[in-house]
Amino acid sequence: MALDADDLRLAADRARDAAAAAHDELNAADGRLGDGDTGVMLKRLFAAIAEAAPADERDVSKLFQAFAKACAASTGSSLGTLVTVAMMTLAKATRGRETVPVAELAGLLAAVRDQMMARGGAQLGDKSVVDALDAVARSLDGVTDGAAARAAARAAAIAALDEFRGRENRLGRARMFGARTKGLDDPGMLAFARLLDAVIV
Amino acid sequence: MALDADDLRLAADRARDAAAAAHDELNAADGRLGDGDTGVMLKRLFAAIAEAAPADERDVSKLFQAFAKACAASTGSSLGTLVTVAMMTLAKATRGRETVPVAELAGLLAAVRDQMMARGGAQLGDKSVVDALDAVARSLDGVTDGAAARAAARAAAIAALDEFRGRENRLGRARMFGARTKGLDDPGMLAFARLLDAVIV
Amino acid sequence: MKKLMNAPDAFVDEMLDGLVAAHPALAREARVIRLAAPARKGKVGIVSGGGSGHLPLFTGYVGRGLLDACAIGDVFAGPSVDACEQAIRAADGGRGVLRLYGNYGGDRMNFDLAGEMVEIDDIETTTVLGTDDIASAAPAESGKRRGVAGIIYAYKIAGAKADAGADLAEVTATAQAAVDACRTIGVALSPCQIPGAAAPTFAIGADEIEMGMGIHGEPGIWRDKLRSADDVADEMVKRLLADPVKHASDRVSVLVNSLGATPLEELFIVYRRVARQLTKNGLTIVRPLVGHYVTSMEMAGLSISLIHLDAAREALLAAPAECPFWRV
Amino acid sequence: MKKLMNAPDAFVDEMLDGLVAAHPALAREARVIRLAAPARKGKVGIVSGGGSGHLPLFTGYVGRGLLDACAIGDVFAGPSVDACEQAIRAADGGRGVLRLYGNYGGDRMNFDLAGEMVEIDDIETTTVLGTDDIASAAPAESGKRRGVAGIIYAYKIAGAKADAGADLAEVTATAQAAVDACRTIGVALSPCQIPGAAAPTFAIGADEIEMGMGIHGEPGIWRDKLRSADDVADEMVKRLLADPVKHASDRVSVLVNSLGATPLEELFIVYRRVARQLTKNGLTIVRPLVGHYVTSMEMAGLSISLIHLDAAREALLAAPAECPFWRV
Ligand SMILES: Nc1ncnc2c1ncn2[C@@H]1O[C@H](COP(=O)(O)OP(=O)(O)O)[C@@H](O)[C@H]1O
Ligand SMILES: Nc1ncnc2c1ncn2[C@@H]1O[C@H](COP(=O)(O)OP(=O)(O)O)[C@@H](O)[C@H]1O
Ligand SMILES: [Mg+2]
Ligand SMILES: [Mg+2]
Ligand SMILES: [Mg+2]
Ligand SMILES: [Mg+2]
Repeated sequence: MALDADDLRLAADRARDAAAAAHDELNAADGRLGDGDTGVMLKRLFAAIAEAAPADERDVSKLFQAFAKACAASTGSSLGTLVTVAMMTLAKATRGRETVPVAELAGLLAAVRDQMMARGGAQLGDKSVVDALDAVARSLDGVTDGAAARAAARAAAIAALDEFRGRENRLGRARMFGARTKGLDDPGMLAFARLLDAVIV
Repeated sequence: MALDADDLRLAADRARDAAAAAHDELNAADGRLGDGDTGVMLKRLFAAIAEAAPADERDVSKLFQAFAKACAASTGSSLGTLVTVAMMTLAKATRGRETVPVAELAGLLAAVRDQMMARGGAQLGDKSVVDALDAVARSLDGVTDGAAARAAARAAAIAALDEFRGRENRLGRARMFGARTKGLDDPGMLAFARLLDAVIV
Repeated sequence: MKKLMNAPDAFVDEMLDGLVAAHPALAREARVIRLAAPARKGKVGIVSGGGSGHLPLFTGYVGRGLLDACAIGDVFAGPSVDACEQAIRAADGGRGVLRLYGNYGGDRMNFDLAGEMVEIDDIETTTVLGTDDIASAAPAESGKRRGVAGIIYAYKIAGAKADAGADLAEVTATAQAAVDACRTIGVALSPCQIPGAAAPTFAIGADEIEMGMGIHGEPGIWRDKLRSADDVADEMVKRLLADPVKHASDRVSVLVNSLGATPLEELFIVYRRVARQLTKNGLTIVRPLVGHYVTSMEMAGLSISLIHLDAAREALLAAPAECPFWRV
Repeated sequence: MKKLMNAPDAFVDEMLDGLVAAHPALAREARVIRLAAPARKGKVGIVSGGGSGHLPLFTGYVGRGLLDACAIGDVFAGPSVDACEQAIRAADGGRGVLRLYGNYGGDRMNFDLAGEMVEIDDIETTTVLGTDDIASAAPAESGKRRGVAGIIYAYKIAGAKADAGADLAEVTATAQAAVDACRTIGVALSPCQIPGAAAPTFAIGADEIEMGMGIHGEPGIWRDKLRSADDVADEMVKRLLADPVKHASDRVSVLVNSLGATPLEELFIVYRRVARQLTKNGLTIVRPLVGHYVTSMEMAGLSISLIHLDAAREALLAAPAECPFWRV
């Protein structure tokens, strides 16, 4: 099983719709321990990404490049920039390719996670989108089948939310809220779960 | 019957107490058609006046001069400045005198009224403190007895309030409120009535 | 409406202490703020004054090429006669003093009385009243209009004239012409509160705006649901342009002024539209001003002032001047 | 919380249009504000940037002797990578560009990415992060502190250094030293609202104050009943002086800054007390600043910034500079 450019375009459309649908939920989650803009930012960002997808392009890397370009132009929030980093990382890792086998997803997501950590300075366990990515990347290790990958990824994202909910945020604005963040979902992790869920339908 | 310096000192103390007692009522009245400060201003002003009364002075004019000086130093509101004008007028009109016969009160108040009109530009009928003064000055015309003067003045101040309550303010800030001032006492007229009532006990 | 203050009665005096502490070019004498340097001999003096609560007005405009001294009252109350007198004396450089202040009853009486008191010492004084608020009276009764933010144009223009050595009559005529050429209208979105007062100066619904409201909460022209910035700006510009001006010009300056809580962001959104509309009407904008120039403490809202410029006024507006809150 | 605005999505762009319309010395390119005049050849460039909603910060400090260009994001959101890159390119005069901005995660990633992108064209860049907010992390973790109002001292001091012809390393070291010498603490009395948001950025009781709250409503040190201005000022000064500074000096500048709705009157009441306390502690105040320098739209509250000055910094602070909201 492998993903191609059409899969990516479809995923971009679905991500756009999912971000719009999750707008209020994510704003509210961010409002509890941040500045309440995760939803509005992601809605705008994924609309820009979907809009930017070149219709006839077959090169997967070129699609990711277009996504990265759209991100770089249209967001400045922390999470938005991490999406930019993700797109740039994926563009570099898929140069010249028209398909991406499912078996490579674990490695790609791990590369994204590492780049995000390098850029944003987060550690594993800080309770951020990086922890969600890490969980999903690890869940895909050795998985080659599409349906199995979908199930594993979905389960991992939910499990990560459950695992981290009771912990303290140790990053960014949320860090300032200290113990008050216990019991709350990190908005970035939540956003990742919601988008993943839509993208891999 | 005549008034002397001791009467004036006593009047100043009573005015101070009356202004303090009427603080809330006057602020509220001014709040309906002005900036709500008549009470706070008069309380401060009459405290300054009472404070300024020279203890051993017998010359009535000198007392009024001291009052005028205290006013000039301590207020800048319209009504406060009209009090300053009143004190200056009275000081000029009583120069060198140790007593002021009741029979002269009508003329003195009329002079005060005229000076206020000249300074402040109010017309009779504009519904301001000038109308209250006018009514009281006229009520004292030909009155020589202290008790009679007290009764006449008190009745005139109340009658003026009653007469003007239903009319429109045509002066200062209150003018802007137009027909909405119908049914409301003018704060300056009300203040005059309250102070008069206390001063002539 | 919370305030960072100590005793309400100390509000004005502590504020003035802070003002002169932060701005050593200014000096304080009781309720007068004047240039720390003595009055310039041979220069016509200009004084202004009014109630506190409008910073940078009034005291913030004492400076070279602007005001020489300022008499200041309690919050929203006129300056005392004594303060007015002191200010005039402080500003006197031997060639007379212009009293240039807003058209409010108490202020007028106080400055008039003060003028009489300095006559004894042969200090000649003249008066020009700011009457720029078009919402406060019809054009036929423009003499009854209140003075609001537009008065700072008169400060600047008359100040430059005095700085250039003009005599009292010339400075007075220049100030009067500046006032005559200037129109202001304001909108209010929320009230302010006088320190120590039990309640705000007025009540307004959470979704309402009042067109033409005065800077002390004097009632305006209409009150309605909040509209878009463009709609509000359009109506304000329309009203300003519809008000007759004797010597209208196609060169104007415009001041978009926050009443306090309205932030610069919103002022610029409004300015953008105002500039477009003025340009559309064939007017050229010279030296626009956008910011907090005349406020009512924490009131939300803004005012727009428009002044028509002839060549002389334009040059005077451009002349060097310097005070804590305005520098040219 | 009412706003005079049009569509919330247009808030920033319309604001920027108004800014450059009112200030012709500034020019706009998408989400970059830069000097209208081209970058001065041979001068080290200085760029800053961050979210909108803090005017005069950031874009209002573009000017001679200050910033060369500024990347600006949506309200309270960082500038995009593209904007950061554009700003760096606009500021480049061939001798490298200092990125001088507040320590916020998103901004850092974006400016870093942008720096990598301009490397291709051999534009050398360095970074100095504003970290003056002492309430945002303990002294031991001062590198985690947010940048708030004190950054304008770094703008002014580094800007003067660059203006004087210093090279990138010198300008960078000067900026870093200015940041290291500067401490800020703020108090919040009321929140602001992001355009289009359903609710204010935080809730606070009608009689409450929060010590140490951040300019986006980040939680502070304590929240309690409102206290007197003197008490609040005393605690703020005490906290500022208790925070260790490497090269402390007995000459300081101090900025008493309104977060938006807090009027100048209250700033001066607080400044009066701050000046007294600093003097009591043996410090001499140089060039104090009191006003709206770094805001959060209509938020009520204020911040106090203290910068220790050595002779070099004091001279750089006094050097001529000019932008729409600050002129020396
Ligand atoms: N440095 C970082 N590293 C990893 N994840 C981060 C970082 N900063 C923020 N995030 C993620 O972004 C989310 C917040 O996103 P968003 O609200 O869009 O950003 P902002 O804080 O700029 O408003 C957080 O919940 C967290 O998961
Ligand atoms: N020009 C004037 N002539 C006569 N009376 C006046 C004038 N201006 C004000 N008043 C009187 O003063 C009262 C208001 O007093 P006050 O609230 O102290 O003044 P301010 O309007 O300055 O706040 C009015 O009710 C009116 O009676
Ligand atoms: Mg957020
Ligand atoms: Mg009143
Ligand atoms: Mg008053
Ligand atoms: Mg944000």
